[in-house]
Amino acid sequence: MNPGMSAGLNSAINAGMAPVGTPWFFYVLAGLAVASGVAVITRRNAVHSALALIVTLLAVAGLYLMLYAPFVAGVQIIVYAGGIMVLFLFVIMLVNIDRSSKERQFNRIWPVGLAAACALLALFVSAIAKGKALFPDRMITLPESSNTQQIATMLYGEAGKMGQYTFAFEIASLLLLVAILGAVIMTKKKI
Amino acid sequence: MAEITTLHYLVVAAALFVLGVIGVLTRRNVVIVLMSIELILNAVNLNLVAFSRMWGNLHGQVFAIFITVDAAAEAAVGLGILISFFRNKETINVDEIDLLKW
Amino acid sequence: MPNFIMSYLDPKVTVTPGSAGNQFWALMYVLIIFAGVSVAVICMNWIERKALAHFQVRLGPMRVGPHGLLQPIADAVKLMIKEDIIPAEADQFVFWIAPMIGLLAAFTVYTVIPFGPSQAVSDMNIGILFMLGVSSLGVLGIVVSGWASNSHYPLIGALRSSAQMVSYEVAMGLAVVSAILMTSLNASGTGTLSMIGIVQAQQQQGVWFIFKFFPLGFIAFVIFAIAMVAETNRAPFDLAEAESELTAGYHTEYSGLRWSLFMLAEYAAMIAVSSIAVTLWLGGWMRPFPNLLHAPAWDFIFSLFPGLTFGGLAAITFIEAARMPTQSFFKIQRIGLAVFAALLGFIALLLLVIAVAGRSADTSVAARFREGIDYVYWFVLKVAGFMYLFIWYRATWPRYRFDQLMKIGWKVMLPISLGVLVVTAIVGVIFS
Amino acid sequence: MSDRTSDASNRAPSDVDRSNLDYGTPDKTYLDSNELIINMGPQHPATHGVLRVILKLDGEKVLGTECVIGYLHRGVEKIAENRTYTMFNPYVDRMDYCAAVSNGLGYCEAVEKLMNVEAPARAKYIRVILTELQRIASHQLWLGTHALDIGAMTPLFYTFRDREEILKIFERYCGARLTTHAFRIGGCQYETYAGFEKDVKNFLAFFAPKIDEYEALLTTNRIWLERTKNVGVISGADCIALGVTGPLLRASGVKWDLRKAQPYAAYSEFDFEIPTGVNGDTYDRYMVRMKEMRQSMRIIEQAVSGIPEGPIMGKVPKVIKPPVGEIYHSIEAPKGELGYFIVSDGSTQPYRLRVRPPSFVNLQALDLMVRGLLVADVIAVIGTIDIVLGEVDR
Repeated sequence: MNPGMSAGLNSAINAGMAPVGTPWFFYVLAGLAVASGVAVITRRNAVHSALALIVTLLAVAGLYLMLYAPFVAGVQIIVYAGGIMVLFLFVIMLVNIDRSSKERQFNRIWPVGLAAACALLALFVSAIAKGKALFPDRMITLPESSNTQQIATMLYGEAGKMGQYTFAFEIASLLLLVAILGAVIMTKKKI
Repeated sequence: MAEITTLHYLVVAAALFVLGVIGVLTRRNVVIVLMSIELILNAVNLNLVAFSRMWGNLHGQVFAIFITVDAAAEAAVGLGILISFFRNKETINVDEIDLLKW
Repeated sequence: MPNFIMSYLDPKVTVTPGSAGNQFWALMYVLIIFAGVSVAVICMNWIERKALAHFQVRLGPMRVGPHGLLQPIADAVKLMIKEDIIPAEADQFVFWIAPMIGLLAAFTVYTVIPFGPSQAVSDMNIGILFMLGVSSLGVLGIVVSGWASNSHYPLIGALRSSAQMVSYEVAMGLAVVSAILMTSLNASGTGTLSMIGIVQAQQQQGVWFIFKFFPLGFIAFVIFAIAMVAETNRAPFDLAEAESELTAGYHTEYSGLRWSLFMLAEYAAMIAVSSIAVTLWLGGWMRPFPNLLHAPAWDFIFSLFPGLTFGGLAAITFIEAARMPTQSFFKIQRIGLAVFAALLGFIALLLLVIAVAGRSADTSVAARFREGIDYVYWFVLKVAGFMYLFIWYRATWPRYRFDQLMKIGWKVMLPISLGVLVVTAIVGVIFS
Repeated sequence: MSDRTSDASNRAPSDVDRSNLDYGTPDKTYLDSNELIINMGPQHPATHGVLRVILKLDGEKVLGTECVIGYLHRGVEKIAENRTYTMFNPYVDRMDYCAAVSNGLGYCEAVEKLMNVEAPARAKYIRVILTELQRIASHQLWLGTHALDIGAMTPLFYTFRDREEILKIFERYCGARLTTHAFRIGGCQYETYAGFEKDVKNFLAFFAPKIDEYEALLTTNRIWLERTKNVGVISGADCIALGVTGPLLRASGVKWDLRKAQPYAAYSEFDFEIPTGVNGDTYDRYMVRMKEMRQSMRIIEQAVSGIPEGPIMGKVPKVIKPPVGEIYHSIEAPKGELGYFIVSDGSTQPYRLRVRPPSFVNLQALDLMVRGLLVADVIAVIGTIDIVLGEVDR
């Protein structure tokens, strides 16, 4: 990157140029994420659910941006919203949607499931309430402009040196390969 | 308005996680169950990234990327299973998947 | 004048309004870009119809306004007052929202397109990633519209286009990566994803990436140029809306304003992907030979180009007005064309005045204006070249079949782009 | 409709299993055992009129087709029974309205043969010139629409621009451009206008570079090759079994042209070749038609330079009353063998008139040609068969 450029950026950020309206942005995005999350699990029609999930994903990507994680946000948009959700919509179109949206939507043990989820919620609430003091009041500012480089350094390492996560990264690529093979084998009628 | 702290993000993540769990445990439609799993993974990712900012290093973000990779693999395989299942049984309801073979 | 307006006109500011936190100018840029893209789509509509007509030995629109200049406006009015039909069996909500998704995706991309080093809404440090991601959201609108129409032809069109766009994104992404790789060939060894940073890297290395490591950059560029045609569903890859096969593909059931939103999104997406190509390989806003012909005199000569272009257009329009038939029927048209020519001439004069006034490399507002006009002019000129290519393709080539399209995407483009990426990396390591 | 297809299926080669043409219920999905049924036409931009093709698809793969025809049925054959021979003559123009002159030639020659009269030599030459011009015009129309179906827009406008010149010659000759009614039983109604030869020669000079222009756009175009090579392959044996004639038959390697096989009009006096293909695919059919246009130009050139003087009308009575009997006469129309079977009961009206339209018979091959191909190929194959629905439905 152009040194003058990044210097300008950093100076702009360090000059106390706090991102504007942060609380508002946060509440809007969080509300959007949770509301469309509710829509995901309650819609009868799977396409509506998928659209709601896309909204959730984009809102979460916005939250990542607010957390100074632009690269993760970009990956979220490309992989999740652009890739995985298209796959979901593709499959929804292939399977018979008309019939299943007229049927019963929840399985018979739904009270049990709901109870378990409520128990989980209670656990979360108590954990958050108890551990509240652990968290600092102010969040620190990460260097946004070098975010990608830092992640790359962790994944691939510096010149001539393996990074902290290089091995895990290779394993992940293997995982993807296996997933590709698995998906092909499972969906093909005759191999 | 108060400043947004890590805690705020954790609350959102917890809400998304619980919503995902509810979806997985109660819905019949496999597609929606898979989408609920994506919700859960996103909640986890949000947590990781929030912690990453709290501690001031990027390990959380790297983990979030790994989880995204995992989610892609899971979606591909899950939907592949779904299609081959649908082809054989002509249903996509979880509670009708009750045989180990067909 | 308030400080927040003047501050950005200060030549010392070298960052985009978004990065400088200047919300007023960011808003202004958003409005200018939105209006500009809409106008560009309207112009593109007219030019495509005229150019296509002249390719095909016909005249194209001639009735509405002189040489059909008002035809796009007439079309827009017609589409707006047309009845908005939603099929009875369609999913109303999804049917309603589908065109919006495509349009939003197409327009959001423009927030990171750099028309100049500081002439952009914002300079995201993940700019190119953001662009690819958001432009890939456009496929959602197409898929969902095909499904919501509840009809066979749109469904097939939607399935086709989703498969097509997802496949070509892979080759496109790899080609982009090989260009990004070239940005890291500097002293510090770090590249950039920022759109502005990419152009500045080309400036520093003194070469457009299309000519870097010839022919590697060129191959990557060609891969991108093919993939972007497929990505925008244009001929010869317009299978999603193949009118001879699927009547109109995914927007068969759409009419009126909603249909025009699809068209708007398509043309906006065309301009957006062309902008990516220009930014990555053709030096973005840079004028030809910025390093070789580097002197104030050369700067001045090149800064005359915008004015001369408009002057040329005005001259052509004047000649056309003079060549109009002399019947009284054409009188109004002739006057209209002459007024249009006068308008173009006025713009040309204005641009020339700015170029002359800002010729000294001082820090006056005029110099800043002249610089900005130069940047935007060269950028738009390059994009316009791509737009012409889109029309040319459409006039020349038959349409690919679906399996052939997929074969090309996966078996030809993907291996080549992967190979180019690897070779670029190796060559980059060797030569730096 | 079903009778007709089952008729065709009885004659179809046995390697295609037609017994499974069960179209099921369209509600089901199409993942594995269930197929997608698509109704292509009668209102579809690429079915060349009002052809309706019911496609059974697996994804995009065509499992079977059924043609539903009759949307343009006007009862031409029945009309013939209620008109005198002379009155019926204009009706034949309305069958293949893209090649009206050829239709008229076939009808007039059939009635002449029935009455045992012969048109004078000059009339025959005029007939050959106009019919060959019509063949070029018909192939031009085919080329433009076929290319448009495959996605190339531009050739359509080029061919229509050049077809205009032919129509202008028709217009000057007989006053009509499309449904010309150029010939009469026993010869021609009109003497050639002053400058007819010059016009035709000018056209030949004008048109020769234009064919090269079409070929420059398409013949070596990579996408065109990919879209047409090995698409809609049909063997010569299958063609013969299905009764397919014309360029389709010749593209499959069978050298059969009625102009050579049983010469009519003045064709025996001209020197020309029968272009044939090898593979019987869409590309070969394209090449055969392109070559045919060049051969037609050759014929026209010879005919125009050798046109004899003399009368243009043979010795035909005022009231045409053929003797009792029946006749089958066929000519090589642009689309294939166009036959007229006329049964005469000695009155002024035919007792029964039956037309053997090339488009209708050739359309039978559609199902055989598109099985296993994709939807896009169906369009290409419909285009390459070169149907005119006016002729299919009559």
